[in-house]
Amino acid sequence: MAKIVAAMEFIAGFLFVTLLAVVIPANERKVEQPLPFNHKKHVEAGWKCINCHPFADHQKFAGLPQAQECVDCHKAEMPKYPNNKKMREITELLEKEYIAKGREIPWVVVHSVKDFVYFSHQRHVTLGKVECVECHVGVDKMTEPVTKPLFPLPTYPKMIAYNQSVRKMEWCLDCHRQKKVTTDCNACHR
Amino acid sequence: MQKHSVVNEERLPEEEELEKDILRPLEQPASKKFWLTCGFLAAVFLFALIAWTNQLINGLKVTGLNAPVFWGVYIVNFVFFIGISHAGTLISSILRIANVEWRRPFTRMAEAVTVFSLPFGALCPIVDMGRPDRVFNVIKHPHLTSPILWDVICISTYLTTSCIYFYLSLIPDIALCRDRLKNVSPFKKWLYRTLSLGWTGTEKQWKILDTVLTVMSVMLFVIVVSVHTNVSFVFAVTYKPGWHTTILPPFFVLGAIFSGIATVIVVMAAIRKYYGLDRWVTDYHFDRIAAFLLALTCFWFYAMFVEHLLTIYLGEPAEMSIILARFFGRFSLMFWVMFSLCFIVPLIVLSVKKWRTIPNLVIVSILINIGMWLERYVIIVPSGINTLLPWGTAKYIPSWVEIAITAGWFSGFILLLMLFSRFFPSITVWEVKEGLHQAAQKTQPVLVSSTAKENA
Amino acid sequence: MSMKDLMKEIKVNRRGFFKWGAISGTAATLPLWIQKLLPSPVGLKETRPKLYGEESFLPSVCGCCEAGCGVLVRVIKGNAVGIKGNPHHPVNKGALCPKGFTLIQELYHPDRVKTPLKRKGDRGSNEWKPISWEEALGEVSEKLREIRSKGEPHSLLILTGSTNKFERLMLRRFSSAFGTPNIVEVGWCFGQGMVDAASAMMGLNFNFDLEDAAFIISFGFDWLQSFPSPVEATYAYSVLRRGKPDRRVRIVHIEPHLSITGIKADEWIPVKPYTESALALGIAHVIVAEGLYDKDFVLNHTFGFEDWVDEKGRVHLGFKSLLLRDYEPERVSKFTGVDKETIRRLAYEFAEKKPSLALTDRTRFYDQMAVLSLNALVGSIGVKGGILHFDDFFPFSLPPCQQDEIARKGLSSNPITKTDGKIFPLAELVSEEVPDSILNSSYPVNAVLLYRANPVFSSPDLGRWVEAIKTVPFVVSMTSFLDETSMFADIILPLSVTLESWQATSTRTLKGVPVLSLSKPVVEPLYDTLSGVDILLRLTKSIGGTVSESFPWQDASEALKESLRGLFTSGQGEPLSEPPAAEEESWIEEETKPTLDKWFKNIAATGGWTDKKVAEKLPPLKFKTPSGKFEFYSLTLRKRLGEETPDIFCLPHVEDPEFLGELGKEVRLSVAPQGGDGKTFHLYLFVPLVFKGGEGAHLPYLQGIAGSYLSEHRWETWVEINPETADELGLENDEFVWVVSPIGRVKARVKRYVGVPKDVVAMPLGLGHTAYGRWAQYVGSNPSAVVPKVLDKITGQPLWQLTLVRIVKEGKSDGNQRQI
Amino acid sequence: METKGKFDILRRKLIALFGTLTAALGVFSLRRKLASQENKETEPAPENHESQNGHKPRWGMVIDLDKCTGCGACVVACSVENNMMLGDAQLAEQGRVIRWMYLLPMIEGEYPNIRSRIMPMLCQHCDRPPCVFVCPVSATYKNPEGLVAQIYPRCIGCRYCVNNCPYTIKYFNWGDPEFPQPIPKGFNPDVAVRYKGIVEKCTFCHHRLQIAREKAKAEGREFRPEDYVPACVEACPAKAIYFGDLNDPESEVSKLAHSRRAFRLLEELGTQPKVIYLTEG
Repeated sequence: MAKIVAAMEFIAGFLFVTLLAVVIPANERKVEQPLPFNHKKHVEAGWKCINCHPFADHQKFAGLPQAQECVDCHKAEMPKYPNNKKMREITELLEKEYIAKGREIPWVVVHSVKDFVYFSHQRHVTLGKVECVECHVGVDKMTEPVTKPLFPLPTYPKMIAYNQSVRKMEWCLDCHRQKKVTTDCNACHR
Repeated sequence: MQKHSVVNEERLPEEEELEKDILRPLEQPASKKFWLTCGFLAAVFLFALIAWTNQLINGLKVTGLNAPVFWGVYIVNFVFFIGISHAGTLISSILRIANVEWRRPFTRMAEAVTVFSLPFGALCPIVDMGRPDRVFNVIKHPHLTSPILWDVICISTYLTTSCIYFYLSLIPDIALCRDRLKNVSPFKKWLYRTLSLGWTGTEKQWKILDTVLTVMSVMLFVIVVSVHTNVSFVFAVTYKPGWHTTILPPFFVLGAIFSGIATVIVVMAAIRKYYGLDRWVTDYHFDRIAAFLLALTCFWFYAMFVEHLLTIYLGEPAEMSIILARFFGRFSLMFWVMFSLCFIVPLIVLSVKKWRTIPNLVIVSILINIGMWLERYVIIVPSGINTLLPWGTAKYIPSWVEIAITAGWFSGFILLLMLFSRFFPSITVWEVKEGLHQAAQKTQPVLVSSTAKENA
Repeated sequence: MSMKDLMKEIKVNRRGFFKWGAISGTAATLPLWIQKLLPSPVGLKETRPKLYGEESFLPSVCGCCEAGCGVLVRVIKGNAVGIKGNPHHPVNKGALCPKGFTLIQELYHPDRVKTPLKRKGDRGSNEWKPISWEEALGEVSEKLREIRSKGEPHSLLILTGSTNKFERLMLRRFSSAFGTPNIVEVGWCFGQGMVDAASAMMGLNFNFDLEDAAFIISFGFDWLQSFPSPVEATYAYSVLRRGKPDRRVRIVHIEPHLSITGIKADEWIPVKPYTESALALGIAHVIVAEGLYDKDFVLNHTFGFEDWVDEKGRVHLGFKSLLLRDYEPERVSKFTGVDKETIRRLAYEFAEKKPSLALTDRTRFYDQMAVLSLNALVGSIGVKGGILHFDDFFPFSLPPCQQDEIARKGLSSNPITKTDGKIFPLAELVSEEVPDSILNSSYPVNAVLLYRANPVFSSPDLGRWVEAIKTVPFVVSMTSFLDETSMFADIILPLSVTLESWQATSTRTLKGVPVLSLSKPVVEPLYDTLSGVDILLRLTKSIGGTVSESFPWQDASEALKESLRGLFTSGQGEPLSEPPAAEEESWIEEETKPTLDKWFKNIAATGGWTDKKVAEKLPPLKFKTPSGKFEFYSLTLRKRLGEETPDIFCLPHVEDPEFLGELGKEVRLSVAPQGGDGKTFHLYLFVPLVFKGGEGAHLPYLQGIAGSYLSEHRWETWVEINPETADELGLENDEFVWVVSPIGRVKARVKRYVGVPKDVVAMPLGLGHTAYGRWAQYVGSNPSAVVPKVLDKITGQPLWQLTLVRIVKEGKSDGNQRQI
Repeated sequence: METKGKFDILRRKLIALFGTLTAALGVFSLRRKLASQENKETEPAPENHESQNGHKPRWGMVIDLDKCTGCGACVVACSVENNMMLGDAQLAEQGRVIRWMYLLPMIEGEYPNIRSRIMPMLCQHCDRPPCVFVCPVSATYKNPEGLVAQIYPRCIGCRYCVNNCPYTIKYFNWGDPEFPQPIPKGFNPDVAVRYKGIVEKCTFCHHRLQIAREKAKAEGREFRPEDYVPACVEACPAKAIYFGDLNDPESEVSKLAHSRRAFRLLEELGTQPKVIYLTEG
């Protein structure tokens, strides 16, 4: 009797810790981006992702706009928003900080795959007909620049199933399975 | 059986002395020499850990391994440690089932050897891995056709089972310590109190323990065989000449038991000498176990002989290149040393009655262990060096890291044994008592009497 | 047992157990915890720059050897990240040899010279201080001006190594503008084919038309490894074997060691070193004696076959009678160790399978002659599948350069190395004579200008060079890597590598199609380097005077364009392929009014120019010789050597007392090493493809594949020894030995190799650098150090294969030898 | 009374325990259920290897030793394409230089009668790959098109596959490869740089396959086998290496594979290599 109790206690303790280990989500550090940027506003103003990320539909990478492009566009749009101070400030900032000095905006790459992964935006956006927000969830609602990878948070049990932070192969696989596209390792690993 | 008889029958005079003799070491503070040795061993072990850290940082380039010799000393140690771990379970389970009399004083240390060598055995492949941080992949993404996976399963099962087995058979003696040892450190007191699980030696408790032990003995026997079979599979299922032989599994099991028994003899002799237990571990016992060792020697030779004979008859070039390397080539020295240590010397020494003294026995056992280590080396490395396709000169010289880690593991193993002997009775008191009682009342075969008791 | 003590036990155990469970649980899930609690960094720690950019394939020209293969470089964001052959290029047809692929590695080599350097320590101490181009060029030009002002421009010595044709043109122009006749090409004679014999007997350059040959026999020419244009040779080989469905061409290889060519050939015939020509003449003997030779060709298009009478009425020995006199198979077979049945068999095979082709490398002059005349005997000259003779294709032409009085005077003074035409009649300047002439010539050498030249590595008996260079007051080296010779320089002018600079070179394919390979830089220069031509332009500017007037151009591309005006106006040929679509409009315009600029732009954009029409017609059987015919008896040589020279020296023969009798007293110069005793061996040297031209050791990807036929992927210099010999000497595989000759010794690793005769040991050239970047430095050893300087009497080319060496176990003493 | 109290303790204790247990079990079963669901979703196994007409390629290589001159262009091309470790004299001495492709000489006999051959050696991409059977973590596996792949982030570096490879053509990274700057600038961005402690091998340049497929799809055309050419094949000056689909009886490789000169290395082991050699002569 005593021993049974003891054994159960042991097991209980064991499971308790294990569960904790499984359930606690991994914490991800945020990065500092050089400039404020409001995705939400831009989307509301009727911009498509592809306008600023021009390579997304025909290249592996999505690409970012040059400071010059931002400024030109802002200048053009300025009249529409006479009382948008932020916009003006940023434009001026861009002009004297980057264009004048001829540097690129040092955005920190947040969404990146390891170099043993073959990932192509073209494949997903153009050929796969996947909406940007399907993967970059909620980016269209964001009022500040992306500071940590945006992926759909898995439901609670799934998180246990993955038993990992969300930026893992299982996440890709999950979608691939649902969409019935290849799940061969060789299709992405290289 | 009739352990419960211990409770109700009147105690024999020897029991008192037995308990005294065996519990003495646990009360007396250990000698300076003892602690110095411990310290030394610990130092070696720590150095091994440092060496391993170095390897973790720089990768396996710090070892002597290279292409095409991908496996070396680490894997040799792996096989060796798993090998000697077989002694304990063999003696205490099989011999217990068979109720062989002379096993009684050996069982405890035998099991200890098992329990302490296994972890080191299991550690070796992890040391050998390029990415030990990914060791859990084996469980997360198992691939059923791989012997390594089976190994992981077998060895972990084996480890847990034999730990439990060891612990269970330890309980009554811990209880004994708890009751008898009054003037020991509070830590020990606490230790005994907790571990004895409130053992009082009631008839019921004995019954439970008895059944559990019997059942587990049977289980363990199966596991023992499976474990080393699997270890051998790691080599036997490959395409490598020299590894791909049908006899390898039984050969490995045999060799394992062989070296295991040898180890037990050494350990036991040491304990007996150091703690002066001559009265309880008598020459008779050693004589018996020596005979057993002799039998194993012959079996080992048999397997050895068959393996090589068949290969030579086939005369398949790749295989032959290895045989030649072993017999006359660059491994000939090792091979013949190994052969004489494992077969010739033991055969001569053990088969002559008057040479079968304990010192001789110990020496022989040590030699056998060295020999068996070499045997594993001679099995594993030549096959690495002789590739199927022409290859430039391949060579393998273990680096200091490998040597350090090997030494560390061995000293760690010994260290654990020594400490154990400081904290727990190194002879299974109750089992010996049982023996005494049976001797006292000239028991007819035990099973019969016990069944009789059931009927009554 | 009573509930009481049960409870007691529970009390005892409870906390303990839960705790333990927790502990072991933590242990089991430790990795997880680590994962969870350590913050996982966003992004990655980069193993390499992440390249986000569109990729493009830009044409360039491989500068690794003379062949000038076209390459396409994959460029992303200004980084060269991939390379492949240019499929439109007639020379390499989209393939490349191993060296071609390492252009990228050369470009990104960590040990390149990154800025101009000035010597800090004393010579050879390898201590430098970086300086600006202004300083560097200023110093150099200042020095050169001084030399000119002293009125002795000829005291400037220019040593050129591997250059492309355009660079060579500019360098020669510089020398003549500056006024020095002393511009010498240094480098290995390996893998250039029988150029000297061709010039002496045909007065023309030539190509082996391998592809269409019906039978190929190579005399000591490891042509699969060291062909002037490796890719073409390799391709031709595949065609010979499997290209034509109906036939598989037999290939016979004659060499003292089983090289890769020997391995791939159908028959390998080992001979003693330097007896290949004897075998050739033996075969010729059979062909002539049994009347198998091509009567028509010999009669109509050759001179000196029969005995002949000169204008003075003196009767001269003809090739025929020489053969019949000296080279009957018995004698030859005794000399070469090849039995005479084999000789007969080869003779018949060679004569009957037409067109058959005999190859040899740039070995001794008379050996070349022997093999060339063998071709002539069977009429394999100027025919499909034989030897195609051409004049050089050299499309670059510039207006004559300005010369002032000083320059003219300098040019008129005779060059340092040669005094009269008697010695080395066929050579302009003999590079191997240079060090001796520097040390003791009629006038001092005040400055040396090295252009990618590394004689201290690539010539026999290196010591001489070191001494000589040290005596020169001022040494400038233009190079991309700090090589052995540059170690002794005062100023280093860093050159851009192939992919960073304009490339222009001209060749003919094996079929004789003229190809101009031309390309822009594909990437920006990584460091503060300039292309060779740009350096010359800036240098001349700062020298000023007529020198700068001769170089009026702003940069390399302009000069290049100018030099090609002639080709453009000739109107022949077309770009390698359709120019890229990007230039569509401009292309259409050009249809209407072609201009040099557009033409040049298109050529640069497509990687070159070619004129396919040439291939259709075979060259006419006209030769630029005094007799206008193919000369068995070289009148050119007779003219140079003088009337009274014995006929045999104008005819192919074996330079050996055995055949020369009295005349050949001091011909055979190989000398057994003094000091110590022991068996001596012929030292047979060869050059693996990857070390062609003495370069390549600095590129790790190339190191691995040298000597791949030995199943050793090791970076080291090895010495191949026949297993039986090795047993006699008690040598095991991979042990180190000293290879000892009279002038020095080198360490090498023993490779027991059945592919060498018992009396020969073979070693590869190309390793053993003492500088030249981290991957070359102190890897292997350089056999040149044990080869005494022995020059061919006619061409002045060093003779590599004449050394006799002893093999001494490492550690054993071997007399007092200079250790290399 | 006292006993009763103790009984309570005991009971509560037990209830608590069983509670935790069931909770735990619940969560885990949920997890299992989830997994099984995923499996259901995946049935039938999704394949985009097949082209519309349902033909699945089986990539194979033919090397014509009669054309090959052993120049080693394939070796270097492979190294450049796949960001191979550089190596140095010491590593070479230790046999730790990694080249996915190398030239394997076979020289037999005594001077001067020698039977010699030199053959380009690379992963044979067996149809019964020994390395795959023994990998404990499925880090190496044979994909539906017959490419034997190595998944670096999965590999635990036990070197079992290398031991079991009869051709000894898989390689282990004994240490981290050293790439002094600016060498990494020249890396091929399509290929991962390997790191210490993992096994690597020839991939038949399948990154080119990934790209070729996408390219074909983007151009809206059917993917053709000739879109996919490994670096060594592209490089060979003698055009001695052929690559293509062995399942397509019309393809050049399968024709050559059935020629009389065809043989495979260590065929007797039954590994069924997909690299076929053609003898000389």
